Amino acid sequence: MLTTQIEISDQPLNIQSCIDWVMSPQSGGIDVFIGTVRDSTKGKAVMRLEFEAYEPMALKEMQKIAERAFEKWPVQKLLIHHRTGILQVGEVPVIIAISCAHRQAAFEACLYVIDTLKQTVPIWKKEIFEDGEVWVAAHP
Amino acid sequence: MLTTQIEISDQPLNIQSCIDWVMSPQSGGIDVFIGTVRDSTKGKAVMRLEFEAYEPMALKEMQKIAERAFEKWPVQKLLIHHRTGILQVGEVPVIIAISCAHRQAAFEACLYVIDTLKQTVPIWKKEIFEDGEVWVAAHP
Amino acid sequence: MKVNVLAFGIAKDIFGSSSVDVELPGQNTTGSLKKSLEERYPRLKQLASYMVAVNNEYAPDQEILTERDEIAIIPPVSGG
Amino acid sequence: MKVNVLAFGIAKDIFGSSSVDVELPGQNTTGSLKKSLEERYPRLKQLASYMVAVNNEYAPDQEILTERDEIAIIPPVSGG
Repeated sequence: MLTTQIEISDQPLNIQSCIDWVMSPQSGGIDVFIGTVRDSTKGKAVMRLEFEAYEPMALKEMQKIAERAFEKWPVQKLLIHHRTGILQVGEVPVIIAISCAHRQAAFEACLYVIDTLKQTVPIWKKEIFEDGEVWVAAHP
Repeated sequence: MLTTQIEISDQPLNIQSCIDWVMSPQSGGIDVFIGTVRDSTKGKAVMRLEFEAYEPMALKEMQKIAERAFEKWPVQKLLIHHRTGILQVGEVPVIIAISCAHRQAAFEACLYVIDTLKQTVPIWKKEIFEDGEVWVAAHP
Repeated sequence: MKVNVLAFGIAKDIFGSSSVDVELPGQNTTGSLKKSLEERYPRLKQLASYMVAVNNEYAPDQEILTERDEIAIIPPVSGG
Repeated sequence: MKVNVLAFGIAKDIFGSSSVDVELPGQNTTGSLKKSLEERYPRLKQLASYMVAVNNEYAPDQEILTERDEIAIIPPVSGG
């Protein structure tokens, strides 16, 4: 049985099918994190976001995160889908779904995956404002 | 704007519509907990579960949990749907979905809601085995 | 005073009914209701614990009951 | 030795291209590649930080490069 599904796609992510994929008769709890594009950052209106990925390396780094999560918690199935390209406010750049026999592990593993993804996976986000654009976190 | 949605229903829960309800242009992160019926408990095969609720009180207790979550974390929208009746293995007894500007709060609030729900909300679960049935947690 | 008591989960099995009438001979409190019920249904005492709810709120043993209250026996909950 | 370097995010803007060729005059290491790039593109030094990836793995400054390696400049990531 495949226990990990990692994808990068420029198409809208399908939340329901992600959740369906991690469900199993052995799991008692699923935690799902869904990132969404906010309409503002630091009080400034955001028009849209643009995500760029170094795909082969990003997939490899996500795979490492997944393996680490399986080592640290009794995870049953783990899914990470990340979107690239232009996203409007309200759209979903990332879905992480994790099933476990018990809920505490699912929560901890899911928070670990999103926190680590934001630190190590080579994906970049550009915020587009009415009067300009900026690569997030690029400058001190 | 309504920021809380609490429901008890004997019909299958709709995960996607729960998530859609908590999404908003102000939210940056959504955490969702989905309970599912496991096929076994303490090594014994479970045929199905039966959930019974003291509905008016259960709704009131869930409302209290939601209010407490809003006090403790910067929650934007919070949804709790709980199912009653007979559920087969793999079906979903509970969905909790919480949107926040930032993810950490969404995770903490969601774990708080499910943990507290399991302690205080008057809903009961009967496990049906091949050779009998038992109300969960009734006896020491 | 006579009160009507709702039962859920295993309490419904123990009472053999989803509600029972209970005559309270002494004090009209939650505590004396529990005592009366435990005499009539000894299996109640074998539960891990149980609470009484009065008008949809968990009630302490000293709570005074009236005939108009909605009273319910709440065995250990197991939702979610 | 000449290496080809991929650029992403703000590094692509700084290089004005999604890849550049770099002649390494001295040591064939990640560290000397960074030094060469910073001389040619001073804006690189204004970044909060940046890493070099060699064959899809983050590489330390001492890593030896070859012409066949896939080399990429990784500015601060911001996915999720």
